[in-house]
Amino acid sequence: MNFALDLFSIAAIAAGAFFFFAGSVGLLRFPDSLTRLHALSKADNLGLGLVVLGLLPRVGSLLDALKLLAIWALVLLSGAASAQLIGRALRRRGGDE
Amino acid sequence: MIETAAALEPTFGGPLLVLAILLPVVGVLLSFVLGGRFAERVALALAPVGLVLALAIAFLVWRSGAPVVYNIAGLAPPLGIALRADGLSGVMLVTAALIVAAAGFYARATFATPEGSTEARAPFAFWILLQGIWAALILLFIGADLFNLYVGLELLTFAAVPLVCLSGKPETLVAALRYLMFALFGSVFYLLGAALLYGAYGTLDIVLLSGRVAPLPAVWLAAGLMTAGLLAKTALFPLHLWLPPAHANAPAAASAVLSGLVVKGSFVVVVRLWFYVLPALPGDAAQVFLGALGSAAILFGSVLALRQPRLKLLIAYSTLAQIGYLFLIFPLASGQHPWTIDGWNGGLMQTLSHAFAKAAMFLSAGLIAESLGHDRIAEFTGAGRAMPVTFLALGLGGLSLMGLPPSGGFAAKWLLLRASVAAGHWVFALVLLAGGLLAAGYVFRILSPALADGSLVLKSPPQRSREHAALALAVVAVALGFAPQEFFDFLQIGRMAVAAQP
Amino acid sequence: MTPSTLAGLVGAALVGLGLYGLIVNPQPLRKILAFNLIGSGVFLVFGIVARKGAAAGFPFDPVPQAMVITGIVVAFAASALAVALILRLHEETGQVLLDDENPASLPSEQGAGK
Amino acid sequence: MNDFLLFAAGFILLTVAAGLFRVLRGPGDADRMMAAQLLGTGGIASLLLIASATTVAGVEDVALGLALLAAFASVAFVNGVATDDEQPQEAGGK
Amino acid sequence: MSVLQILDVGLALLVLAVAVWTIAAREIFGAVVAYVAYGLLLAIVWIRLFAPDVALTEAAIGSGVTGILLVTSGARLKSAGKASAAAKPGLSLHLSAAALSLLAATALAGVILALPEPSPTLAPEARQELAATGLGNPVTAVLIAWRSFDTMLEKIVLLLAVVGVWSVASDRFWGGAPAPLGRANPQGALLLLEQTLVPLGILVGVHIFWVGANAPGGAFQAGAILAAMWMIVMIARASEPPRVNSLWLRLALISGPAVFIVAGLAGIGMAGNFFAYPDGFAKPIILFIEAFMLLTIAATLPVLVAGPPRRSFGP
Repeated sequence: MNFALDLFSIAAIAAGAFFFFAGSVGLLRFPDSLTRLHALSKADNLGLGLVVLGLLPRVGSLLDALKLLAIWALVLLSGAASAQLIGRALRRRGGDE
Repeated sequence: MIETAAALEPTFGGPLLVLAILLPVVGVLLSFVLGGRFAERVALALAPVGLVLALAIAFLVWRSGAPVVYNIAGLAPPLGIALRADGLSGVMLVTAALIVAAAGFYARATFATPEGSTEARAPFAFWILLQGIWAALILLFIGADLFNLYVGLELLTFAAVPLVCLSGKPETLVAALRYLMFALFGSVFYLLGAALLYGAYGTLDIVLLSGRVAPLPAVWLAAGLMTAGLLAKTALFPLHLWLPPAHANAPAAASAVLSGLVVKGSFVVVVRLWFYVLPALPGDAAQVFLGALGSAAILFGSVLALRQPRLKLLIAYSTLAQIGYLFLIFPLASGQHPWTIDGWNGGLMQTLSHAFAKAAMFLSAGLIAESLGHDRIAEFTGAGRAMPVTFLALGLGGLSLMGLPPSGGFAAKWLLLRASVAAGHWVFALVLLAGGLLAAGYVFRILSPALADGSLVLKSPPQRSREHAALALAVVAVALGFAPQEFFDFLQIGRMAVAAQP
Repeated sequence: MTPSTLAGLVGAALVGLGLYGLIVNPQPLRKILAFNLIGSGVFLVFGIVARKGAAAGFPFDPVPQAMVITGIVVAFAASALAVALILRLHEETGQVLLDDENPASLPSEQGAGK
Repeated sequence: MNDFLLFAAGFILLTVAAGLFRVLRGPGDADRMMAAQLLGTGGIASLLLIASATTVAGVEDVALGLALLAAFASVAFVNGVATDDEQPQEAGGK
Repeated sequence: MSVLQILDVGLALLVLAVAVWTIAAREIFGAVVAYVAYGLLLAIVWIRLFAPDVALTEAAIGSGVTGILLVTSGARLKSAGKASAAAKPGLSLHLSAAALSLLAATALAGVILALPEPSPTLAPEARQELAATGLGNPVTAVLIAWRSFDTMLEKIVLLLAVVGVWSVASDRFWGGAPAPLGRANPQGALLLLEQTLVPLGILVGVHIFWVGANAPGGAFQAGAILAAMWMIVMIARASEPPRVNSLWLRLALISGPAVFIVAGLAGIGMAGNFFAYPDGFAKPIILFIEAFMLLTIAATLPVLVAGPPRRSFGP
């Protein structure tokens, strides 16, 4: 049982790390700001979500588990909003950057 | 060490130390909430109470002949914070209370809330900041924990810097910003030194540290960092760049407090550091170096003061020189020599007499600038006759700066001279004499046109009561020259360099 | 090399770096950033002292940690005061440099006597 | 298992650090903000991983605070840039 | 070398690299973004030093709130910065500054490596006294019980900073309000954040305050988080910076130190010493003081960021 949970953790965290990797690559390689924004918001939210998922079996209490989920929710919320804000700012400037 | 154990025990009257700090702190809070005219009323009402508290503490120190000690929350150091008042604290507390009261009395005319408005910007800020400076100084004079002193130093910075630019003119803003940068640099270096001392000894209490310090690299580096930081705050040459514009551009009442008291706050902390925390260090070379910087400051500041066209700038540059004298205390009062008593007394006497003399001169300069509409020295012809009391205060302050008898400045310089001759530090003796001559030169530069015959139309005559505030301070500066032997014995109370001697 | 030693070295480097920035950067806002770097370096020194003082079941000595918290708050207040001065200076004169031969302070020689 | 968590934390830090290259290069302010955002999320992830491996008490609360502040920083950045754009209009409207 | 050590070294290098960028960046905005990122990385370093209380404070105040302060003012200065960036210090200054900094850093590093280990500590004394306070978090005990005098005076420092910031206003605006923090027409996303993130944030802030007695957290950290939430509300223009002569604002700004002093004075009657807490009542009194400190910090930080009054009217 423990082994299975560990395996689950490892798989989820590894997948999360991969999404971070993908996000960074996107940020570095994509040609313009809007597509970079796209890469960023998809990748980092999924990345953190998978890491949180992987850590869930390791927490001590229900409250800690809730906190982990809340962290993810907060990052999702702020990520979505700030992506929107940055996108608007870019469009106002003509997206020429 | 019996001395150390005794210095850690709370004594009778210790609660007064907390009250002395809390009084202006409560004043700040009340003034902030009530605002408007209440800020002024609170500050002026608390000044005499604070003076009584300061006198009471000094009296207790004098009567017991030993420091007054209080452990906050009843928790002894190292985990708790102690407050300790000795002879040095006693005289500085009284000095601060007197000068703050005089400056406040003087400032009523400048910083009154105008009729018809409930609150105005400059008065609101001035009265709160004045009390803030006062609280910070009291803390610096009686604090016994190096981190608590850090908070005190920051309190002083935050209260002093905005005073410089109360007028809002661009040049005052530049001066305030430069002052802030130097002060912040000073605090952060001081804090770094404190961190190293804590890392080496696990306490920041002055008495506990003094029993533990040994000449380790960490202690040397901490001493160097803290000293450098404090010198920047005290404006000792060559870290003085910020002082002349800041002190010359501030409103007169603020300049009096800044020049007379604020630089002494960080100076007292340097004294605590070298004479109370680090007497165990074989620091002769460092002490002589501080004395050499002081000497350079005396000559440099005096020469520049001679060349200033404006009165307030001249007085500000003279502060640079007079700060230099303070630092002669380090080579002349350290170690275990017979002359160190003279060196210590001379250094403290200089601290006190300069505080009163300089505050008196800045208040007078403010009156002159208001009455003449300018402070260009070359155009003072006949001013002495038009406003005699003001120039009397200015002249008496100048007398003390020159070190002519009878004055506190004379007593200070005489003691320092005697100590440097006894110690064989001939260079310091020569600098003391040269500094006196240069001071005579710049004081003469102010007074000679003013006393010359000439007709002068005042824009407005100076207010009698304000002239008297300046004169009272100048008289105290002179009267210090008549201090009896008991006064000098008082200054020695709790001097740890002596206590630490076998 | 323990994490606390490493953090101490980082702290030392940050102090040096901030000092350099404080001296060479003419823009006051950048000076504030540099000052904050020095500050965090100093706090790290407190931090390693606290960590090395682990005892009695505490993984750290709480006293230096509390000092850091006080220090951080004070450093923020300092930044805020400096920023207010800089912005006001900018409003008054349009200039933001502190170290050039201050054009803003020239009028003082003639004007302050008023 | 702990080594794996730490390895993952290091890997995530490394990749987002590479993203930080954007902060260095820009070209626009928006790119800088995105890089900071990525670093924020990655930092929280590695913080959680490190905490899980080294058992420091109370780290969840720290991460919770960081998550809130990451959002706050983005808002502040966007606002700071936008204020700059609109300053003339604001001044004219008053 | 274990994985953990490699991670530590990598983290240290990363912190230094971002710090270098903060100093070297050509534009102020880039430098500020780097500084905020730096604060985040530093928070991880603090976790590695077993200092979660500091980590939270550093992230919240050291980088978060300082970041918004600098980014707001940087935006206001941006036009000026371009115009007057000409004055570059000379090479000799660069070299001497570099030499001085290198010397300072090297000496410091040498001394730090030579510090005694295990170093002298107050942890045993703290352990012994902690029981009397009823608290579980020794850092909170240091701040509010044993070195409470420092903490109270530090609140006065904050208050004087507020007076200093306000004092640079124009006379005609005195009594009015600072300029709005946000733009005239906030966007939808900002409103969404204001409506969802802020309530969550307040919840988190209250939680961090509450656990602070026994776990990492407390008035400083929670106050900073609440302050950040209030600033988001102001950026979204759902509320405006208050007038400087508002009595409520002024009461909020002094309530922390005022309650602290009242409790401190009461200590002499109840426990025989200033700032001492009577046995058995220490924890409730400490929490009571902390609640007002929370209010004061949450009010002070945004007021400092908002700056001096710039309008003669206000909300």
